Amino acid sequence: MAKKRMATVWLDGCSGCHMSFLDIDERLLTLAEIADLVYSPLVDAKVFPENVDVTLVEGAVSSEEDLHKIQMVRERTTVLVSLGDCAVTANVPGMRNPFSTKAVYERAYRENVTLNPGVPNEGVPRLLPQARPIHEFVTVDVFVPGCPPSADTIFYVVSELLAGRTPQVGSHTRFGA
Amino acid sequence: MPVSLSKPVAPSADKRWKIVDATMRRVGQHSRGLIETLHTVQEAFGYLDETALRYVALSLRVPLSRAYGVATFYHFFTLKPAGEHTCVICLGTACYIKGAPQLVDTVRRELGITPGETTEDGKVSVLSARCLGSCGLAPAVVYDNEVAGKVSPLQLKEQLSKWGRP
Amino acid sequence: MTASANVKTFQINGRDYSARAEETILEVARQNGIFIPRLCELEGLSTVGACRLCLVEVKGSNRLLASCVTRVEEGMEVTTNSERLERYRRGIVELLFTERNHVCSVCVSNGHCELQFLSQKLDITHIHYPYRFPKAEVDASHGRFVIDHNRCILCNRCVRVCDEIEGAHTWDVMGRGIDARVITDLNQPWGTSDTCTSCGKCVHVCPTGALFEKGRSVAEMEKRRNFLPYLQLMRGDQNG
Amino acid sequence: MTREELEQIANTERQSQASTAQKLNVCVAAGCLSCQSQTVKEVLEKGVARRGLGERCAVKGVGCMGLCSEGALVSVDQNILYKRVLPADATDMLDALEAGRPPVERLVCPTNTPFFQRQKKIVLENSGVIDPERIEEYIAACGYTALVEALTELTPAEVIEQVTRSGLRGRGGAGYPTGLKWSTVAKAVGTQKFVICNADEGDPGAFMDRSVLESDPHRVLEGMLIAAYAVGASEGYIYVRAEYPLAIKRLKIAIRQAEKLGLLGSNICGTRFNFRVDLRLGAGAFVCGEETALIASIEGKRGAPRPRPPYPAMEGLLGEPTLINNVETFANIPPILRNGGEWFAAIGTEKSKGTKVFALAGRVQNTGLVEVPMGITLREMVFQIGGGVPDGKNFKAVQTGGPSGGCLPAECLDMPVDYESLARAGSIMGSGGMIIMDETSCMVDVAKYFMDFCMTESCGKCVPCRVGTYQMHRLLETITQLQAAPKDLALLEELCDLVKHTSLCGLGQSAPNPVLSTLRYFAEEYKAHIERNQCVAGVCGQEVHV
Repeated sequence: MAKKRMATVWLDGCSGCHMSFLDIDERLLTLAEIADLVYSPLVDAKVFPENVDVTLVEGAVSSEEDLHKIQMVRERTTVLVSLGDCAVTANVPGMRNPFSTKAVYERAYRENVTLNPGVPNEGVPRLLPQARPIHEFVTVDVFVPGCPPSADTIFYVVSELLAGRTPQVGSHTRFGA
Repeated sequence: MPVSLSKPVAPSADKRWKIVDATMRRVGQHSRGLIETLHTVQEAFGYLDETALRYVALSLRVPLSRAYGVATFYHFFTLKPAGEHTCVICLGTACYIKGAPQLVDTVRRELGITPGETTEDGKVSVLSARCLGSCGLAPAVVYDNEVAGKVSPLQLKEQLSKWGRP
Repeated sequence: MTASANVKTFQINGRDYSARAEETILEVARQNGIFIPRLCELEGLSTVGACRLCLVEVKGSNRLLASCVTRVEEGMEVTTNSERLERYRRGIVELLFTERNHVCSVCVSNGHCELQFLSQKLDITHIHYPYRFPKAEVDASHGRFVIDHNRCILCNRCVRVCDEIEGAHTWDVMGRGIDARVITDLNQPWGTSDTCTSCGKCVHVCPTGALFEKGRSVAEMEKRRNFLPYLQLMRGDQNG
Repeated sequence: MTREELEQIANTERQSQASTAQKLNVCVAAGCLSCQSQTVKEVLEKGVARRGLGERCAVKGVGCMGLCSEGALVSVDQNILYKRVLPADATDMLDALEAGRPPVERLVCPTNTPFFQRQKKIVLENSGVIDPERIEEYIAACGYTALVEALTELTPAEVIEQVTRSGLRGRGGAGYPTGLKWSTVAKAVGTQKFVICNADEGDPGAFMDRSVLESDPHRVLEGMLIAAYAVGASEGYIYVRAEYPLAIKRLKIAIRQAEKLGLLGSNICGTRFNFRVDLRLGAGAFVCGEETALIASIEGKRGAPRPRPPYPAMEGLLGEPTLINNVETFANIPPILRNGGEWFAAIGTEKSKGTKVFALAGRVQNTGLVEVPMGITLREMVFQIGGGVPDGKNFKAVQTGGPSGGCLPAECLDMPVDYESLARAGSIMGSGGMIIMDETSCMVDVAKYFMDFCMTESCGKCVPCRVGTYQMHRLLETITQLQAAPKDLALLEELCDLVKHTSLCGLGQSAPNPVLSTLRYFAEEYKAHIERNQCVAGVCGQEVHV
């Protein structure tokens, strides 16, 4: 049987979900036997490839770049997994949502900055008005809430998916878990 | 909290408190008379401020938070003074399909406010009504208690600019 | 009236039960270990039938009935769980999540929250209605407690416990519809309230992290409600 | 007050009316008042006095004549109707009158049209005929005879029997049988009972109750008195919108007059029956039309409904048995008692008896107030009585039942207007607002309008209504901004189902109706908005309104 093609994507999140993924420890080797990690912040690939079987997405959709990325990922992925509370609920990145982006920029680049305060106008993707969960932009196949979801949960979900089964997520994790 | 059984004293010597007191007597100083009393306060003072709410609540032995909850539940009550002039745009169904939204737009363009707000200079308050019951005259607007029927955005604009002048 | 006339026999989920006539479906279900979700109801407080999570099907009624306010009747056939009820309950819990900013991961009640618990119990892994992300205040003016409106679900328990048990009636609800929120006294900072006795009952009946004790960090706030059945028991003795 | 005394008042009044040969009745109900009818009346009065016509000519203010779009209306001797009368027209009118010339042609409003001919007036029989501020005129028009007869000759059970036999159903919207409601309250046990008149007319586009209260307030009082006698109540409230100052003023006058004549108070008509009525002003909350919310409001609380049962008939105001009926329901009672239940039951259809007052408004030639027998078709309502759609536009929909009702398309026009037919078609009778829409109205926008209304009026107590109406409104907004995706429509339908079946009170349970009915009959419009970013009516997509 051909190896499955797997990817992970990091949008607006703290990378904690990726850390939790790495926490599956030696079971990484088990996964490596059945799947190739074809794209991830953890590997070298620069471009998200075509024909990915399973993609785990961490983080909310917060900027124009995130939006562009998630749409591309969706097109090239069979099973899209919304991984962690930021992807599922917008979570902490969403806490800026009651405020205007202008206020957010001011806060981040002026009020809290002592050296050369100023809002950058290049090199940083433009913020969307609000950070929102990814399923509001693209169809998501599996939701795995948790902040972060435990390593066990992630391993369970990924191995079920790679085996072609539908994981029963609800009993393994919850919002804020 | 110290519980005082004596009747609270009116907040000031303003004669209008006598009218309020009369209403409270009429309702038997009972908490059931809260809404009736608030109507009287609003009629006498134009709005319900904290002083009035506190006085009425203590007099009728209604918890403060309940008085505030009631005052904000009913949209007829306002906690802020109204402008010199008021303009009520009817948003009943008949008015809506006959052009009330354009009147709201006109207000927004001309005064920069939406229904429920008062201009910064305190000249004009704009309100919306659920239905004035003057559907035969749709769209209807009430300028300072005078109902005007079949109002066009232009007519509204003229009236507003008339008020805006010193 | 004879004692037997005050006892009703009826069915819940196809099994026979009997109860006193004044008991509600929810009470009987709870006594018999049948789980019916609810967020506004709390033993010891009056019932308001507001959260709509405890809706059940009753044979012969075309409406769903709130089990917290529906008394048992002779021959009643109650269904507490069905695909339809499950769907509606999920919908209601999801609506609550969209209404304010429930960020479980950074909540003092994480792991001890009734809303979060229900989301898991109902197998909700995401909210498919759009979030509202309103601006909501946090009032930390009180010496010991905090109200975080981001996490309030307007269950009204604080209002009821303060009025019915403590007798202070510091809390109430202002405004209406989606703009409604709980207030202390004349919508003033909690710390400036003259009527609050700082008893903390409101904090402990709150189903979420909206009301909590100062000095608690994420997941540290556990609610204690022992006082409610105790008070209820004492009052029952007095009346009986 | 005895029957003889009542007759005497009636006779004196009739004689005084007969002594003036010509009667100029000026409509001073709210619609015409905003067309300067008060000034018209004053100018006419002055003119009559100046010309010395006082002997043979009387000017008086009367209630609503119905054709509100043509105000100010003035009738002469009940057979000539002048429309669009301005104060300046008074001279011409009086000239014609004085010289015995034919009426002033340019002002004459033909009354041989279906608008007037197709109506059957029971509730409105005195509207536009009597001076609402004089009890004598009501008495001269057989007023209070039903009360006196009930008190002196009928037992409470016999009164209820007549009402039951009449088949009258609640005119507030839901159509609950009135006789059944009365007998429930009559049988209920309590230390005291209450009768409440629900005059918190809240549907946008409905002004029937206001008109009845402004035009014939005593009729409502008499209905309440009879009800109180029948169910054994001694206290009553009229819960009326604070937005109706004229109705409030006239009710106050009416109550004072009735008290003075001993028709309200203790030992009414020399019997042991006591009844007191007080007004309670609503304060701008649509939800207070719901019985339990209305009771909470009368008790001085937030108008939040509570779950039923217990129904107000068993546990209502202050926990006591309470009868709540709408203005129009009470207004039907005196004629039912005067003429007997069978007389009333002979009018209308099998299940919907009597007449119904409708407020016709929107894109229709004749806007105003009409009373028609139940069972009339929508087509007759719109095209005959209403005179059709003006400006050469095409009919698109008729909305009944306000925010709890629905929009019915052309294919429903031949449907009879009765409780069951309207419900089957996805709308409701409601309190009687009937808004006609033409092709310039976008049905998605109309649905959004009603959802905005329900969202703003939701009391916020129960979750599905509080948050569900917000979510539905947001989705409708997205659709009307031409930015929705097909999945949004599915979400909308799902929310309709949720809110309809799980909300605590009628407001929430019926809030999805305008959406459901437009989805049912105008699905194509939703599709055009979503799939082709197109609004055929040309309403949507521009600046966001309201």
